[in-house]
Amino acid sequence: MSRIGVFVCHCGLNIAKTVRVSELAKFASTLPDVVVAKDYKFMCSTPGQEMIANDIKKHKLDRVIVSACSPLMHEQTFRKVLENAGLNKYLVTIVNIREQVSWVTHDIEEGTAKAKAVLNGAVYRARLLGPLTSRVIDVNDDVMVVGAGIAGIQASLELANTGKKVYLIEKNSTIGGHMAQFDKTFPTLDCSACILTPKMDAVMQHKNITLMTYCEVSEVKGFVGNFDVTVRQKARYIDHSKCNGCLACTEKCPGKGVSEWDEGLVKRKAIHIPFPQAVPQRPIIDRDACVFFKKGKCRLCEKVCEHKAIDFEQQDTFTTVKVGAVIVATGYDLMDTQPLVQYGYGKYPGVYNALEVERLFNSTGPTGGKVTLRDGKEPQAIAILHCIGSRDKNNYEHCSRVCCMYSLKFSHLFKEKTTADVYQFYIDMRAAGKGYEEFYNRIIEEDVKFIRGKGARVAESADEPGRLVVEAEDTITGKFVKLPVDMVVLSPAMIPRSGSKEIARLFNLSTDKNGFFMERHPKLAPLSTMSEGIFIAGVCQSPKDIPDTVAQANGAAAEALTIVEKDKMELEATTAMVNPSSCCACQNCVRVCPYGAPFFNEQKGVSEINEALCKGCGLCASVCPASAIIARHFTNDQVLAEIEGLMEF
Amino acid sequence: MEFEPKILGIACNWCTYTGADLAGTTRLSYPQNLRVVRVMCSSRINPSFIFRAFQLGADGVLVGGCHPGDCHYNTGNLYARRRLAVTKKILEFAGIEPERFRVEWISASEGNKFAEVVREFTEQVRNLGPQTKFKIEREPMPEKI
Amino acid sequence: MLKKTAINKISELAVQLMQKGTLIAPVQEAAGFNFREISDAKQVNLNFHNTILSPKAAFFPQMEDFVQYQTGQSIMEAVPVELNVKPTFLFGVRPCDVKSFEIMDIHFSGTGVVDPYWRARREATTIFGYAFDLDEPAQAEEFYQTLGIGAADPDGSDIFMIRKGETLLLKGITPKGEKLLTQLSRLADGSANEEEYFRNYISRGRDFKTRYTCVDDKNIAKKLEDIFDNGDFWMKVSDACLSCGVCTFVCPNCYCFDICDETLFGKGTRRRVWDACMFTDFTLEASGHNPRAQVFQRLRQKIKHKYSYHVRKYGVISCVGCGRCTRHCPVNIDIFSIVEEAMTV
Amino acid sequence: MSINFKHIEDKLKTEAKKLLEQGKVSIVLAYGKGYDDHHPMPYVARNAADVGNIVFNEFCTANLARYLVRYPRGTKIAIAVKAADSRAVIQLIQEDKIKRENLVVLGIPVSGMKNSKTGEIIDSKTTCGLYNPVLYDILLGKEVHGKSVISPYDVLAEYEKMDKDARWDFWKKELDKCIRCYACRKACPMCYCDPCFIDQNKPKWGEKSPESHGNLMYHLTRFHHLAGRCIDCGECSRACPVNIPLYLFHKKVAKECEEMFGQVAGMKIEDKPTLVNFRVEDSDKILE
Repeated sequence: MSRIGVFVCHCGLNIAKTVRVSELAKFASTLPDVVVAKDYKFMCSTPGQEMIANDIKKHKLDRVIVSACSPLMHEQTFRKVLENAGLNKYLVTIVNIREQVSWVTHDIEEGTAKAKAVLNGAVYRARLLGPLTSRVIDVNDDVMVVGAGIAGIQASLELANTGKKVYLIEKNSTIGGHMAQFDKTFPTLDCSACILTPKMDAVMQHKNITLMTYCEVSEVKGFVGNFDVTVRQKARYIDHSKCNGCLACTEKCPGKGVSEWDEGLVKRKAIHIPFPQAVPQRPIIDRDACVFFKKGKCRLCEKVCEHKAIDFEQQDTFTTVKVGAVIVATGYDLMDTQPLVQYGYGKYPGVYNALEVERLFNSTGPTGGKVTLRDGKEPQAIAILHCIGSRDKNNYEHCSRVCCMYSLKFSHLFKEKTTADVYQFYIDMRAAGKGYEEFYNRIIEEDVKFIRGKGARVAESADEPGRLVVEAEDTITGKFVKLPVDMVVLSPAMIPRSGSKEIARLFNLSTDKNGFFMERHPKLAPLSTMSEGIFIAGVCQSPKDIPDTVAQANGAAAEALTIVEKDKMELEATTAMVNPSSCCACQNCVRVCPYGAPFFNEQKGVSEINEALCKGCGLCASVCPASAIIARHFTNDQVLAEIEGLMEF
Repeated sequence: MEFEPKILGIACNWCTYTGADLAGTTRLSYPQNLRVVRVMCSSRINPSFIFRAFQLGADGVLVGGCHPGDCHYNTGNLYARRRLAVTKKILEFAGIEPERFRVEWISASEGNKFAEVVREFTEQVRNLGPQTKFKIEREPMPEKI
Repeated sequence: MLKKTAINKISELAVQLMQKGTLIAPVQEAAGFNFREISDAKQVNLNFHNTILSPKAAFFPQMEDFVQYQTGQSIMEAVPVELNVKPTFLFGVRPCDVKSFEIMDIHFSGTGVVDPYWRARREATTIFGYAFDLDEPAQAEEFYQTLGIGAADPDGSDIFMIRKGETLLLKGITPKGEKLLTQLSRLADGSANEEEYFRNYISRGRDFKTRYTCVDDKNIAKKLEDIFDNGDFWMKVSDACLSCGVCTFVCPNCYCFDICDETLFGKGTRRRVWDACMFTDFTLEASGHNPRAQVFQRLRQKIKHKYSYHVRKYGVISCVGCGRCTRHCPVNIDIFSIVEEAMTV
Repeated sequence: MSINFKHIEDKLKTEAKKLLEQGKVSIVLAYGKGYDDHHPMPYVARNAADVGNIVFNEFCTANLARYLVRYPRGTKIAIAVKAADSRAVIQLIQEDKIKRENLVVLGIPVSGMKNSKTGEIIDSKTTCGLYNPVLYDILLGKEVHGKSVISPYDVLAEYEKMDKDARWDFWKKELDKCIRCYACRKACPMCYCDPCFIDQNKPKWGEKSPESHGNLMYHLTRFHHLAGRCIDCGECSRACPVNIPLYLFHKKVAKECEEMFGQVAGMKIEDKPTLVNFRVEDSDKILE
């Protein structure tokens, strides 16, 4: 037998206009176990809260029902009230008579009747509620950062500077990410390498950062505060503990592979470092390009290596790292534009994608910084096509956000390095960022030709063999444009890095329809995810420029810090548990849980739930045929009782 | 008097319940026949809740969850989809009009859709008339009580 | 006084009984015959060997409402459900089943604690016993003769009935039965010849063989007690047992029940429903401990209760050999085969 | 198509004896003599001497897979299975109730089995209608060729075309007969929960007394629990003392599951039970 207090809020006229609140309170007082029922103008106000607190004491209440706005609004407020009054905070029930009753009807009769029905449901449920205890767990104070582009580097450095130990995981053999491929950055046109390489070096030198390059996350276990992340160190075939980075091996190597770093524009050695400033300065062997791996003999590198660092027998190794929080900053890829056959990428040598062009500008790039076409000639006319695959309902609906600006940057650099005419084919020019509009204005002054119209097709010129023709509709003049050019630059959609699906699976992240990781809340929690303790930063969340990425990285570092700064943390109490005497060992719970919280205890022959992993969704409880699983706060009997209460009137 | 159906709604906390709140915040009116139970995820819904709701006198049951792929718990609603599909087939073979049971994916931003679904479903159930097959007839209590 | 009626006129007799009170008689259903309260006299059908469910439900229905209550108020209010028993005629009960009522009386009124529901129904009921057809061999599952019950035993019946071709002979056995017979105008008087037939039939019934030869029930009780701890034996005989409740629910002598509260919208009924010692949760304690967690323990309990404990306590086996448990066991377990096997251990 | 039962019985005995003597298994689940030839019983042979008690005839219908979960995990068991029974074994392996390596499956290809209570021939009307076991280590006898002329779902046509009110009347009448002896769930190889949901007091899913609504709750929920798991052996219906045609409902649910999810229960060891599984590409159409 419980003692329930019911508190009906007027919410000014928000509720009182379409629900007769005093009648509702009177009705409540007739319901089973209700010992006091009151209505008040603003229950969430200080006097309202005091009234509840006083009544809890005066009437020895052990359940409180607040009939007011949505629980998503004020549940926490009233939980506090109970806690302060010495009651377990889970004993409050919020009845939503504003958002789901008073605001959705104009009829006071209807409103009052529905409010009674839903209140009755709450009374039925409240009688079966029980106190719940939040659990406190120890927190590991290290952090893992996955992805060592500018976001990962920045976040790692920030965390490391606060004294936290950071494990920085990078899939490639060097850190730096896409930013290291750029020549200049918009809108300031400062040299990308000049601002990035000091940071890369700082990572290398930092005593609190454990850099793990050429590594991938292979398994994630555990939960916020206590993750066990298994990392696979891919075989480099070089023992980095012996290698001193003299790079003598790379000179002799006869194997030829495609340079990922230069976007495939040139070849590189089988044993290589991706680029001169790579961090760490230690080579790896590309197995697919290595003559020894392909033909069984060569081993030239082995002969020249004085430190005996070459090891053809090397295998992948696995290490498990314990951390309290994880920042995922896996970045992006450009969309493969080859399937968009109308643009002729991969078919016409004169068609480039944006990253290739970045490399053409760069002094460490395939052309040494000279802008020449694949045949070595300098282009006379260049077209830059915006929004290839993005802002396109047939491919990716999202705007990749940075293309307008880098296209302007390209225009500037083309103008600087060639005598070519530069044309921009754009839908809208988006220059919303600090100094961006100014940059745009500056480029307009530089004799770049802007054609408002999306490039529709790139074809071979019929008149001038070897040249290309860009077709588009100029939406300002309404005329159809056919423009002969030598070079076409495509600005493809930015999409999540290959392998992000796997990352999403490993860390239990949701993704949006394009595969970008979902933030917990688009506005108020843009860096946290639905997986507690996992944060996201940079383009893996959505396309953004370097300043935004760095800002996010700093933010994510701060968020991670709020977790690992504490020794202990409290976990939500609304988790599931197994009643072992009812468990039929069907292991359905183990099969369905998205978080791996239930596990089968062979010894006892029953399932158990690791409550620290449990998020309280209740899926296990509904697939448990024997009703052995109790989803706390949403137990079967509580839900059934609520349904019964809702259906009574 | 016109028949006013009782409709049980079971809504997931993150999408449909929030969407229902949004319908309220934007003052969309819809029929007051729906009474909502909030659960954390549509996958929490045990098929027996639905059988029981009909026994307790529900004329219709509306389940709302996140759109497939958008589940707050990643995959909960994908399990729910299968389980509820089977529930519907069972109701149908037992002789309950399948139109009395409906599952809708309504996101937190779809207040409009929520209101629209409730209007449409209420109308549909109203046209079907009272659900008497599963309903447990309350036995009259002796005078003294 | 012997009365008679044509078998094809039974419905007329039924109509008359229905005017006097409630008639419970065998009716044919999809799965076989069962005793049901008759609403249409034409339903009464005596062309049966025996019913699926025993007639015990006439006195001990599967559900019996005791009180109705309302929860949630400061004082829980409850009112007893009134027992409204009309004169009842239980028609066509086989002799072994009639015997079962006597054994059940021990529990419901013979031990000092009287079950008012059982007694009221028992007192209001006139039993029409009905002899087995002696020209048809006993079924393999039956062993009433083993337990000393004749196929045409009139003991315990108020009126006893024997079928002679297309004629049904009825004879009053108790004063209550005799009195009733005089009131049933639809019945004709039996001839002296038929009187003779009736007497002979009863004595022929005593020699009517069922599957087993007679055994000494006292020895069974003793033997079963001795082998209580013989786990191998009990394990072996219960290997096939599914632990369902069929045997106990069809048994005329199983009387275990559970008390259930069925509440809806705060209003509820406290009722008694049949329970079965074969169910896992029959002995499940609130602590979670279950003294009979295993199938063999439950089957052992069931057999020993009927053939050993009951004998020791009340001097009679709690079984009438009707064979229902064997006949309806999903896996063909035969209770008396187990008893016989136990005797050889 | 005549089955040599004596031959199967002999082979069953030989194999059981071998397995027990070689210590490959500690028990053999088979059939033994009942109180007469028409009523054989499930029988557990624990040593070579027990093997002589094994019988096999057309009345050996019981699905022995039901007993597998009774023994401690890891017990080495040999089990005699007919077609549907082998599907139950597969399903139990899928559900990790038993391990394949702990089993020796003695497959029995057979047709024309008879219900020991009624003497009726059991065919695809009440069962899945397969003749040959889907999974076995040793096949006792020859595979039966040919296929049942009617599909196991043919029997549903009559009920599917019924008006929904008529169908409700039909089920209400049938389920009202239920006396809650729970023979159905106890005979079912897939119903291994103990306690069953209906035995729970908290929550109380349905009325415990044998009344319409409690019966409805028990059976509908049970149908749901067996969705995608029922292997259509028909044991529930044969066990039922009041002849409720439970197999009809189970078949219907199985049919729908097959159509919606493209998977048949108990056919492949590597399958995952359908209702604790999903595919992203499951269509919302299944909810219509």
